[in-house]
Amino acid sequence: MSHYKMHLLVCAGTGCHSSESDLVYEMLHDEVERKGLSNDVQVIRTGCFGFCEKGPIVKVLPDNTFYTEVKPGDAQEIIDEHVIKGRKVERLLYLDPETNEHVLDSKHMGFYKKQLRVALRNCGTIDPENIDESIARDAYMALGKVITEMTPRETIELIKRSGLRGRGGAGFPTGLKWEITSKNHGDRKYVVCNADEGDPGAFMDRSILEGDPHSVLEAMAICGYCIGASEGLIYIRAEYPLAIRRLRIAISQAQSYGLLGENIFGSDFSFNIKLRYGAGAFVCGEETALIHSMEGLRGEPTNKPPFPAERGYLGKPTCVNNVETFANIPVIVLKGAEWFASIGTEKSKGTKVFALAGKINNVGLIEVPMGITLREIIYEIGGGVKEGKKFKAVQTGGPSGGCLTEKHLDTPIDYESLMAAGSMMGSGGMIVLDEDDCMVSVAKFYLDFIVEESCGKCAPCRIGSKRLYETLDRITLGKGEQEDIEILKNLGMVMKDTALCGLGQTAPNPVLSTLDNFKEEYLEHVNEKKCRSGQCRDLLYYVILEEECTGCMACTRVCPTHAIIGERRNPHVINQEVCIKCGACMEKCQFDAISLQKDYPREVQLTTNNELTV
Amino acid sequence: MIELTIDKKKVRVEKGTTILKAARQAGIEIPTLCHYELCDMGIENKPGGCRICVVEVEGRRNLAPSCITEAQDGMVIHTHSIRVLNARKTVLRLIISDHPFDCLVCAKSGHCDLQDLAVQFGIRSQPYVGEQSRYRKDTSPSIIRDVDKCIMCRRCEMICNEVQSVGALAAVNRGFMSVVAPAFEMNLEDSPCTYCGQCVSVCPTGALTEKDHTIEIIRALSNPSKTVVVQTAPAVRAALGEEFGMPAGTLVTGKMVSALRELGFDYVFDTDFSADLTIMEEGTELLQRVRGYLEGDSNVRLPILTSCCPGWVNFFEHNYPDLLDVPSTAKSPQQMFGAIAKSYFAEKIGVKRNDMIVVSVMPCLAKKYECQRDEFKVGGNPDVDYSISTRELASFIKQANIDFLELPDGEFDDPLGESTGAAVIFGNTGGVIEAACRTAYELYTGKKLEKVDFHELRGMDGIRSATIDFNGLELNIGIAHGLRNARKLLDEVREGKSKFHAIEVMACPGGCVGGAGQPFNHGDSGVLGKRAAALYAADQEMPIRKSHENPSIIKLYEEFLGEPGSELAHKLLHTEYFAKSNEVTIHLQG
Amino acid sequence: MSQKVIITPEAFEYMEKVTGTDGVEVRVNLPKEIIEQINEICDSFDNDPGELINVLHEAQNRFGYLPAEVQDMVAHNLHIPVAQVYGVVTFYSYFSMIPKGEHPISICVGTACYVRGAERVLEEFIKELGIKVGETTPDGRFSINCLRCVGACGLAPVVLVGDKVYGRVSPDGVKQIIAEYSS
Amino acid sequence: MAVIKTLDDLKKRQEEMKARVNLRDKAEDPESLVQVKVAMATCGIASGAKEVMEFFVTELNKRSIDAVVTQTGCMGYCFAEPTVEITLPGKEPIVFGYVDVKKADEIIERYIKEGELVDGIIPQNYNTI
Repeated sequence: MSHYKMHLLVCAGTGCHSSESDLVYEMLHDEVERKGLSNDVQVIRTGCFGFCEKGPIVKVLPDNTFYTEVKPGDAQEIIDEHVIKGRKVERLLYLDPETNEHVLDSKHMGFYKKQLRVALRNCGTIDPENIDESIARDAYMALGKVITEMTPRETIELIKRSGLRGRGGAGFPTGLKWEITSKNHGDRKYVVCNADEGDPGAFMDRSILEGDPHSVLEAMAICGYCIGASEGLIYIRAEYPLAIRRLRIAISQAQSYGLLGENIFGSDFSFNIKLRYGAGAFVCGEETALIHSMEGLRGEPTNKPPFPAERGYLGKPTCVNNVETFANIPVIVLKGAEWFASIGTEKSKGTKVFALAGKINNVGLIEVPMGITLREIIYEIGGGVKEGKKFKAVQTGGPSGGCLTEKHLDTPIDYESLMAAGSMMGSGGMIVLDEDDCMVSVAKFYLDFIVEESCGKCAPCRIGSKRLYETLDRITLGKGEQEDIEILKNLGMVMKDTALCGLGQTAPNPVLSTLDNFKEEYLEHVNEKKCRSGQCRDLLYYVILEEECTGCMACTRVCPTHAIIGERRNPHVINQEVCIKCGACMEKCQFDAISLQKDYPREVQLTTNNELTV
Repeated sequence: MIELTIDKKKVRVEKGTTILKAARQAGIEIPTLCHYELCDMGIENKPGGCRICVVEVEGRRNLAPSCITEAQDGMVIHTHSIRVLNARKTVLRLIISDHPFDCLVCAKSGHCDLQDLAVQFGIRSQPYVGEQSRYRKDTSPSIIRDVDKCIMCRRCEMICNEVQSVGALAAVNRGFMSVVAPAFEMNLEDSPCTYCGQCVSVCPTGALTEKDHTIEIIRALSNPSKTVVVQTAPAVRAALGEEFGMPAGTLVTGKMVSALRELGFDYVFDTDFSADLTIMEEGTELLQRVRGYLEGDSNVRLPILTSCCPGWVNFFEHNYPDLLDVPSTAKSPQQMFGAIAKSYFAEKIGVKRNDMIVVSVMPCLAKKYECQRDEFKVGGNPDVDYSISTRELASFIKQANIDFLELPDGEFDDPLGESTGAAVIFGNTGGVIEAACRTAYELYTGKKLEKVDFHELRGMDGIRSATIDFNGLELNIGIAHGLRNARKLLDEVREGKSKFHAIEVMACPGGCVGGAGQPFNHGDSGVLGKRAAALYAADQEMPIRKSHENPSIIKLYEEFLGEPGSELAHKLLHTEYFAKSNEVTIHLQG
Repeated sequence: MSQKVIITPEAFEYMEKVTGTDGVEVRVNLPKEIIEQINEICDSFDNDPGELINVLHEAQNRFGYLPAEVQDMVAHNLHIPVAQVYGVVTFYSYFSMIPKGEHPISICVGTACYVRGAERVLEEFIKELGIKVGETTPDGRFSINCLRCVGACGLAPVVLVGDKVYGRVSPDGVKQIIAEYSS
Repeated sequence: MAVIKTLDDLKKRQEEMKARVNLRDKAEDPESLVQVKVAMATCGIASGAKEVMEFFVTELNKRSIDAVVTQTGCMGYCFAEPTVEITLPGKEPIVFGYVDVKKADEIIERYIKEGELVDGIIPQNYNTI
């Protein structure tokens, strides 16, 4: 077998896939063949590199050249220049937004410098559709070690010692969960992988499944070995066709190698994995709802206890873990609990994958050690706020989370600190907001999501989230009243206290946390009818600039509500009480005398009234 | 046993007890809304959805729903702290904010659990205004669905699926628009609904109510050209008093008769009379089939199934269209009564069929549908014109400002008012088959039955069986109440594995005493037992306790029908069944 | 593997007699080939009611949507009440009882797309096509749907037409996208 | 495809497959490895750089030296082609000129293995890209 001198890794994650990375792959592949380089150059489709902002990505190894926004047409140049002549195609290199210089390799990109890839260790490095590449990168070694050298008890102890906590949201210690499930009796037990990543703006689970499916399959088998289950189920969103395809391939390859199936590694242990599909319900991320969905029912949560560890799928003890949690398991087994526990903070060990999005330069998937500060994430990895705007807040944890503001920039991020700040880890979505974002509107956006995704089983969530949304809507429309703030607070607290499941209990978080951190914005909306970001269109005011207005009367004629008053050749005034903000006057004015302002023009209003009464 | 503290009181309870029940043991009644329980029947609804019953458990992050949270040893619980009260009131206000404000004109006003809670919590203002969920109103012959008033307690869904296995109702949609409805939100009439009405009897609000026919009866009574005849079902007399504040299990037969007379009915008769008639026909059919079977006639279908319960009839028409020849062809007592009243009796008093209005007072909502079935009409004129429930009668009596409690005991009119003890137990599960056994025994053996009470056929277990010795002939009797139980026996019949010769089925748990037209039991299953006991007591006190000894029945055969099972009897007292599931058609309304 | 069958309105004119596994005869307003396909799907999941969601996925893949008659047949085969099937279909947003347009347009309204202006893009599509979210144009060519995060957050706001992804869509670009498909 | 029945089976399989990805493993942390850059512009290829590169790749692997062999563009020493830049971990890069297979062997044995300087070093005043 000849040694490839060069590897071209083409990202085939959903993000890059959406921008024709498949075609890029084919063109590169064809070009390599045409130039007779097939023995020297290997072109591989891999999972996500995380740097989705600038996809499609092509990475050249071993020199770590990082090409961004590669078009199918660029393939020839890459082969001719870089592969054959050894000259990097400069125009495709990542352009550092700060220095405005092309970065020669990924090692020098700020985006990667602070990252530590554990769960994502193989994403973007291997061909996820080829089990051999996974095996070469230690896949199933941990399973083999556990089965041949360790007892279930020892393995559970190892996971417990590592300090790994559930990456799906609440952060329950994984080892403890396994221990409880292993101790509960049942003629059958199940391992369930929760891949129902419904948090809008989070896509780490999908990236892991697309980029490194075997790490999850292996971990599920390890879990099965520990708790005494021989069947695993992956509950995955039907909206992830690529991940589903790769999982199917991975499962069948693992089966044909005997790494899944009967008597794995010649032992008594057998383990099989099946896929179950979600069908578009956020609430199914909640484990009891997920289990009901897998049973063919409406995905409505039920009270805990009993926990799934006691009575889960088909009434049997069931261990539900999320994708990212599972992806950590094999490394912990191979590198040891102590290695893992050395990363992170006192109570939050290891790394966490975040999906960085919103008003940030480097949108993408990042994996960082717990305890990193928000500042490092936003300014060093994320490359700062887009268009040099002012940072306002980061919404973490999606609809269940809250926002972190400037004052939290230097707080080390872990489960506890996020909770303390009124947010939560959630699944790891991180949406960066800048000065143009209205925090009331952001809260409204999340509540809109909750209203749509509430299952409707319990009254506080079914009706409460609707009322929260309506109250926020009133405020953004300028119809808010002082009592509304109290209503939001009380409703929010009661929902937290009384809702049936995690979704409902955390649903008011976006409201409560923005109220906490940006109360003045709420008050401005309510009292001054002002939205400082200008995002609430109903709180913008058409105002005629006295010095520009020629008094041509053109605007008065187009105004459908006769809101514009004024004599010919004298500056006109808009009566804000009557104005419906259609914008017709602004469109008509030839003198740019009409502007949109954020402040309610009280003075103007007064004079208008006076004039009216005269 | 575990010990916990609730509102500073120490309580010792069995492990596994919920906080709600532990509190009850301590004499603390935590308010509930979606929770519903008939513990004797093993019926319980506790989705934990309404969150009214939340309590504060020390050391717990959020409030705990007491109806589904198990009490733990050493728990310290507060059921009325400020935090709890605020949460309860807020949640209650939220529920009310998505509920129509038409309490004054709501059919459920005065019996509404939500209204009661609003009163209990002194809700005087409604700060949460916003959109209310709106749905199409659906009227069927028996049940009206006004699901704007649905609070998603899921009791109806539980009853319809878990208890009755009818599956007409399910939770549909998601979130704010979620509601309990038939498939495709089609009309109940087009669904597999059996009109058993159990959903109505458990609905805490006015979302599910019976179709009220009181006004038609008032019209009939005020029409001088009509002769209005009323019949009252056995179970009504054991429950009507509850609506006037009398304890459950008070038998008010006499007062009921007086009230009906005061309301202006021309003849006050008794469905018990036609119950006796049913036994004559059904008992004869039973013996015929058993004899045929013993003689080796392969065309004979056994077991024979009782057919007096219209919810049950609807159920097998929907679900067992392949078994339509199994049930007895005998009509139900209500319909037998109508058929006899509008033929034999009308002739007797010289009133034309069309000038006679037959009203029934029933513990049942399916009867409203039954009396409208085409096969029970002659030239478009129904044998029974209107059927009202026990609740409707009570309301009618109140509207007519009759002081029910002070009424003297009246007597039923003759001849359709005479009945036996066998008839009055029709109201209980097992009662029909017991009555049939009393008669069939004597008819089959020719001997006098000494032990009239068949205790082996009584009780509240969902499925019961007994073997009755007919002087050497061992008859296997099966009894089911609640349609899920019936389904189990029917599946055995379909598979040819049934060991029974005769099976009695009642759709409602407890039989007619637990019928959907009875006063609401609000989850007190003791009520059903007391009503049943009252009917057995009434049987004891009757001078005649076997249907075939009813003098008016004997006279009816002599004067009019001839023999049980005669041609005329067949024409008037027997019916046929129609398959309902063989056409899956969907009528969607825009 | 049978091919994809489109259930047209005319399909409902048929009436077929089918015998279920319980030996009960049912008549359904669907032609035989569609009934056979539904039976095949249900059989492939052993008519197990626990597989209801997988069965519905498969049926929707095959027929494009889940008309009442299909749900009825599925309920019959799995021996569960059709109300329960309908309850499941209406619970999950992935299932639809309305046929999608020839070119289904999906607008991502996930958070990343939202903060980058997906709402305005959606409004523009609604305005241009004159239909609401979840509806199909009368000529059956387009339908509008919202979805939450396709994971292409780097391209936000994202619009999908069929499988094709359009990234960084601005309200002004909407007309052009529609024009690509209206010939 | 052979079924994996034991942990050793798996390890064997991994050994077989390692070659497929070892380049990627190495690229993750090139600073800790020996880095060999062969100038592979037209001038280099013409003077036999391809064979030299081939030699480095196979021989380093054979001799169990963890190294990354990459190609680079013209280093500007066309007169001395083929040129090769060697970076030992923690050391400054050194460029060798007129490298043929024989020379390459010497570089591996003496400089890379032992750290001894070998003839043919070109003084550097350039930056590679």
